[in-house]
Amino acid sequence: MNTDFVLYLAINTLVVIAVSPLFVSLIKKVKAWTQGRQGPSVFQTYFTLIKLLKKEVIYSPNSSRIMRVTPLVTMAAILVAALFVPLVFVPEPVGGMGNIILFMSLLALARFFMALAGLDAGSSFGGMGSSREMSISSIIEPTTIVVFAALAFVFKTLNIFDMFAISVSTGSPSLSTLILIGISLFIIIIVETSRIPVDNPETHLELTMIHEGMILEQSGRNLALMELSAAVKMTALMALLLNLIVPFGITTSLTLAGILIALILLVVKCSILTGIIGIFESSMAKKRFFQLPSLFAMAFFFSTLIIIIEVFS
Amino acid sequence: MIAELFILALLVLLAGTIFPLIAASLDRRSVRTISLSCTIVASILLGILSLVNLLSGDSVSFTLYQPIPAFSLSFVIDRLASFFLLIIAVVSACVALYFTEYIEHMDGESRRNLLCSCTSLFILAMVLVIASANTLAFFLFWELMAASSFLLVTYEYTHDETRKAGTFYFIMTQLSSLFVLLGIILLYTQTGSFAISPVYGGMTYLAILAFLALFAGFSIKAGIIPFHKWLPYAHPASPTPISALMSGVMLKIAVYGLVRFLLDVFTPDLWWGVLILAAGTASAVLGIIYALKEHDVKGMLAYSSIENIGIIFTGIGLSVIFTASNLPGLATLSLLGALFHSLNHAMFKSLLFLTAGSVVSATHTRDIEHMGGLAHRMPVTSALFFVGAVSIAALPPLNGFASELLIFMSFFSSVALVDPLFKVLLFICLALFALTSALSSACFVKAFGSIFLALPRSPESAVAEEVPRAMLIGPGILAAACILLGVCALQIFAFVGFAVPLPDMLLISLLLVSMAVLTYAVLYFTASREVRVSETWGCGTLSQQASAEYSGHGFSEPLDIIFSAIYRTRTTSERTFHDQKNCIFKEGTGEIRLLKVFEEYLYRPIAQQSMSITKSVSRFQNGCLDTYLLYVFVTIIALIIFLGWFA
Amino acid sequence: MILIAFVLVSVVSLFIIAAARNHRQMNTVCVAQALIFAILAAWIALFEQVPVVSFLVGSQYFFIDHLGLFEVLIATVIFACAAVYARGYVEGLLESGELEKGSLRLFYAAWALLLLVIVLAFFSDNLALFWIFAELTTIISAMLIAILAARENIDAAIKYIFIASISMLFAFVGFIFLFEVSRVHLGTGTLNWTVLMQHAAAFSPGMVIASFVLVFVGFAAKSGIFPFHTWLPEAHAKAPSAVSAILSGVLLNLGIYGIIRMYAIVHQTTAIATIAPMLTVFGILTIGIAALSMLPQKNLKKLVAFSSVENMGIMLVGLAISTPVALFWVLFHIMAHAFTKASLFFSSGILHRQYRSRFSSDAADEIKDVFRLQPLAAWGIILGGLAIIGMPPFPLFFSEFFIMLQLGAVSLWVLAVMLVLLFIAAVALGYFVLTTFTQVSAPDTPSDIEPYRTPASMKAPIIFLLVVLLVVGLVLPAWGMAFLNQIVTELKF
Amino acid sequence: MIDTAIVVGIVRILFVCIIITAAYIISTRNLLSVVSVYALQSLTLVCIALALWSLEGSIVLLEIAVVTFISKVLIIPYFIATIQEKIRIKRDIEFHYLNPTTSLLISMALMLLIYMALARIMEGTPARESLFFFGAVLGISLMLMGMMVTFSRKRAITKVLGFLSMENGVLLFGMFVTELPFIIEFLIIIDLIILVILTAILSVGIDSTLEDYHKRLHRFHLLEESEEVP
Repeated sequence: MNTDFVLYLAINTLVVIAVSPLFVSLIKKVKAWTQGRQGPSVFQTYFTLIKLLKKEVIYSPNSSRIMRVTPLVTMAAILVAALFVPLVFVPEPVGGMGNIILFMSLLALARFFMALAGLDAGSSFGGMGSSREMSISSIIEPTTIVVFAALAFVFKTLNIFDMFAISVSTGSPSLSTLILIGISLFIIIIVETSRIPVDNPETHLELTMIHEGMILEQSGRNLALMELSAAVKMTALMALLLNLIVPFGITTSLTLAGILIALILLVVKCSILTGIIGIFESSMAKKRFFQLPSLFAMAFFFSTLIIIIEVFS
Repeated sequence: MIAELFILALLVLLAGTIFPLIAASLDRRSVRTISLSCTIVASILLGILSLVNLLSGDSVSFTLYQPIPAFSLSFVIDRLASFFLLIIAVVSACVALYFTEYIEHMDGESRRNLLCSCTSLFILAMVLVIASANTLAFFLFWELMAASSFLLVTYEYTHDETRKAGTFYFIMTQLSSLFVLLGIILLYTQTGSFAISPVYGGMTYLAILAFLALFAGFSIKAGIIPFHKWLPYAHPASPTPISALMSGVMLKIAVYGLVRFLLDVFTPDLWWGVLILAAGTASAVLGIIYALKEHDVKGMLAYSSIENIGIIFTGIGLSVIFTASNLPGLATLSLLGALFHSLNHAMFKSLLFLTAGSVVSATHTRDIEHMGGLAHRMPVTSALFFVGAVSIAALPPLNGFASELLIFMSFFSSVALVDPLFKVLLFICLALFALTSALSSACFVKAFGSIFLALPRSPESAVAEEVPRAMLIGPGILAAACILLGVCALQIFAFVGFAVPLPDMLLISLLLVSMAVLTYAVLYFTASREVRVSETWGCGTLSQQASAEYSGHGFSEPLDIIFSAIYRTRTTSERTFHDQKNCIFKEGTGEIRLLKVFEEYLYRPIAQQSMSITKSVSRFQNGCLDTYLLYVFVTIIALIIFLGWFA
Repeated sequence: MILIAFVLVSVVSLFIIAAARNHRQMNTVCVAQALIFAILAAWIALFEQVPVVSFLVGSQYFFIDHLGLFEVLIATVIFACAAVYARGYVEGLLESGELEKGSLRLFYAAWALLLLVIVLAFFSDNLALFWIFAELTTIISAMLIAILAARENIDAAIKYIFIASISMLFAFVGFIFLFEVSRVHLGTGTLNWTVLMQHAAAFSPGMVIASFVLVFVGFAAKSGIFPFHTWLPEAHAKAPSAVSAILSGVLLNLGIYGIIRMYAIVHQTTAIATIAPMLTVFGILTIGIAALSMLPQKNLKKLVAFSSVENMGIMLVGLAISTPVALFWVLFHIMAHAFTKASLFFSSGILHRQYRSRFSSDAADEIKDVFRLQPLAAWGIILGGLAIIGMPPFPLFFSEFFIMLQLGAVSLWVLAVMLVLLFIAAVALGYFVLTTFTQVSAPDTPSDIEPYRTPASMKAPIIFLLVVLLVVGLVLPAWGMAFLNQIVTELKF
Repeated sequence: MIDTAIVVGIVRILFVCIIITAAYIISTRNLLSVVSVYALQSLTLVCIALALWSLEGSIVLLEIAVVTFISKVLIIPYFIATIQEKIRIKRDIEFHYLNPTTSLLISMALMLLIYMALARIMEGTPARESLFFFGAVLGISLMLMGMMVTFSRKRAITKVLGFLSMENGVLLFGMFVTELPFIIEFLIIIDLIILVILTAILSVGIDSTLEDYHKRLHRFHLLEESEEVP
């Protein structure tokens, strides 16, 4: 493990923590605009997090240690996962870091704990949230893996670092493949970050909530961790999409200027993407839960299409 | 040295078998403890010898006994055998340790001595199967294994459920033996010897038939769908440690058989691989889908075993495909994945069975709907179960993930395969495989959540108590193994001498831990440290009730509906009305029953068919002398005609 | 001269039985007789130069070769066990009034006579003489079946006698054919097996086939080959269990023994090409019918009896393979089957005593609490059952395995069918044990069944036989194997 | 010595007699007459044996004639007649599977069949030309006819007669193989007599009620310590 890599760890983690709340607020802002409202400040999420950190934590008497460790584990797992997606700087991969399956599994680890925490207090909403979350994540899994397989197929590597390096140095593969990968990854982002039409992050209306249902019991600093980890996860996934499709700006050498440029470019690219997500969300209604499989089937179709196109061309 | 150790271990196991038989009528704890201690000692010996042999990579062969020229009791302990011996050794040591305490809580007075004896015999048989150097010895011990495990399954023979399980198990086990026997005979016909050595002269139809027969035999024993039905019956019915042994080890013996014959005897074709892969994938997906629906904790674990065996078979299938496509590197990778998953499955499945057994003995029910809240009452057990659940859900950094990752990697590497159609097939299997691992994580969220979290849903669960120490140490060792095998996977492979493209899980784990520590530290210094334990918001309900909780059933409901095409349900309802035009509803009953597809469309029709055939055959024996004499008469006439025209 | 010893011992035993005052004495005589016979046979095996061909000077009616000796050894061991077993068993029959006191003397006289006749049959060189003794065994054993003066016993005995003797008449016609063949080739006709074996190679196949087929009809009926097996399940099920053990363990062997002797002659001619497929067909049909009849069987003794039929089928198929190895394992199978089956009948006899009122001839057995009431018998049935379905390390495993191995080289189809049928038979036994032995009365209600106090004399034979089987299966003693090889050589395979 | 041709002619006539008796046994319903016809059949056999003796001069045939006469013409018919009296069955009306006409037709077909089959088997062997062939055809036919009696009649006692008729078939066949040692023939007959007696006793049991059976067994002194049977 060289110093570059250690620096990478530090930079990536700090960057992702620093910028991700911004994008959460940005989406809200975009949605507010499309609805003709002014919306909260783009820094609202930061304020919320700080407020939450100052509050006390309340545990239900029924809850066990799962409830207590979940925020930490979730945060840790997602931060490590975020390390797998270089935001501004692509180092040489060390010890299998950047393995795309491991990335996916780390997200699954966080989800596993969250779902258990949802069940822990015994409230029916938490249970409902967990149940739906696990169901959705299960049926999106084939799509995700096929998209990843397609990526591996296109880039001839399993490692996200290498993929980025290839896309930076040699440019991306054919346009059609890119579009398809883009669409598939986009759907995955929507699902993984619990956005409309899969989930509605805004409401606490009982019948529609999934992700929010799971973390209903969380409070204070724990809630802050959960919120932050959700934001980090979104950022990491967005970065994965962006750095594959529009890789320009990301640096492979460790220079201050390069990193600063990359950071600015990242924020710009992500802001555009959040804009797209916001508009997408606003133009959609939340789907009924049991209509989701058909949405996923569509995603699966796209991802399989990539494979088929790649295989037969 | 290896041979001597091996024989010593056999003798110790034999002592463990015979001693309780001698003291059969003595209902003493000491008898059972001595017998189980023998098992533990033998397991340790086996563990040592297999580790030594695994590392050195030698192939030790020796003949114990040769009564007739055609048949010798000879053994070979090579790397593959040592690997499986290691599985047996670890699992059986832990199980036996657990058993020493568990058995004292069981019914059956002095019958328990026999149970100990049979357990020892069972382990002995498995060890011998693994070490057998020729097919005849292999089959002989295979049968011994079948017989002893049958006796173990039917231990609580007075229950209806056990009777059914026993019947299923007996039939399927016999069927498996039949196929293995057929395979061995066909092999002998082809090669003229019992040696487990390559078949020369190409894959003739005899060799292909032999492979198919062996594959069927091993599939039945391993519980590959559609031969899986015995598993979800036998596992719940047998005593828990036995389920742990059967699921953790016995299924692996079938895997061993398949691997051994594929590697050492046959030169497989591509379609063999496809066959194995298809069987594996189908079992994996269907197994976990059925597991989700199961509310009997041991039944659920049984279905999950089917899933995991499916995963192992997937790995083997891939390996065969790669071998046939002349890609030895990838073949090794996927085979390593399959073998590593066998080891891991043995660890976490035994762990889960043992802890589930503790839970069952504490709550006196196997229905997870009647558990709940046990995390408070059985903290250690719940922690151990949790480790198992994380492992089996294939989450990093534990061992289940490591082995599934290997198989995933070999799937991803199928890029190197030539035939495009084949790639598509592999990608479909990959998608299903991913579905499997995601569903298994849902399944174990449900299991852990329903068993250990929230409020107790039955009075027994509310007063459950932590189990004695021996019942914690055994699973504890397994849990430690799960963690170790996961975290240090790369290092272990390197140590044994395989370079696998696994990520460094040690690094990842360190990162995870340090991230958690950092987060904690940051929070500690920045955030409020106030903590209050109090009633939380319940969406308007005043106080929480166990009956209002999300049950296991409710948890899997969304998936039920999504996979309703696979869960065939039958809805029946009866309604009565007050008026004649059926407008005013009076009362009614309704039932939604889950159809057991394989049982109702495959097993039962076959059973009914064969029963009706036997009925008509028994009519032959009608008890009337005249009829019998008529048979004789007709036969003699027929024979005379035969004489006249065919002599 | 040794033969005279056999006869003398039997005559003395008969006299003592006639003079004996009570059951014990008669039983002791029978045990002693069987033991003396066993010792004599062992003595011949160890110290005499086998084959011995010097009896009844001039016309060589008797001789002793390894095959005969082998069968005699099996027979005497089983007789000894059965006689020991009968000590307790017949006592029970007397107590319950199933056997009348008056019939007791007849029972033991027939018993002693049966052993003698069987031994003489196995030592007959002349095939016609062998036929006569075989007929006599039918008569005497039918008496033993009918001795329980119940209508169903008489019925079973009549079926046995009719089917067996009618078929045996055909066998005699077959011998006449054989005689004619030998007369054509040797000038003077003979039925001496040793002489026939010497010249068999020259016999004309057509006549040999005719003679074999007819002889086969007779001995198939004796050994319960389909479709002549119909008497067997009923007779074996109705007979007192001690007698069932003999019927299954010894008398069926007599039939197969006859077929083997005859087959050895045919084997040397070209007729074998016709005969072997015929035997295979009969064998497979036998296994099939037996296995399929076993499946719905609810009556323990009938089940065990059908299992005998099945095993006879296996032997026939093994014989039809007509390789030395196959023959070797057929012989092994004969031995293993005899011991296993005897122990099974002994065990079911205990259960029969226990649940006497609940066993009916045709309806399902009502067995309850069997492990509490009769643990030994239950385990005897379970272990015996495992042995009979060919589970290692019981010896039947080896014989079935090697027979099927040899079969694999002949015909895969037959092998596949046979495997399936054996599977069905195994399932039938397992299913029976699982459904009946697991019945227990509810824990709070007191059982209405009086425990039957099984005398030690009924337990000892079961344990003895199972131990012998286990030892044989585990050790496969070399001298035994050599002995069997000797037989194979003598049969010119 | 009588002229060979005449003897052969006589033997032919006797063969026809035997077939006729067999046919009668198959078709009649009257039990008592079955017994006497059986005796007649056996007597015909004795005659054939004597005729063959006169033809071949073999002493064995003479011995056989004597033994057959004593056992089959005298003892067995007498014994069966006695039993029939005891169980008071005069008629055996019920037929199984075959009625008399069919059985007669079938037996004719059988004879033809056996002739053809044996002819093919013995094709080219010296046996084809000899009396052996003739005896074989007739003997086996007689056996099969007797066998038809055994399974088409309901009463066990009639079955016994059918069996005896079969045995006559064997004897008939055996007489053409004169070299078969007399001791064998003798033992066979002894054997069969025991068989018949036992079967007859058992038949009594099956053809009557159980109590009657016990009583009768006592009357025959087959049970030693006679006990009162309620």
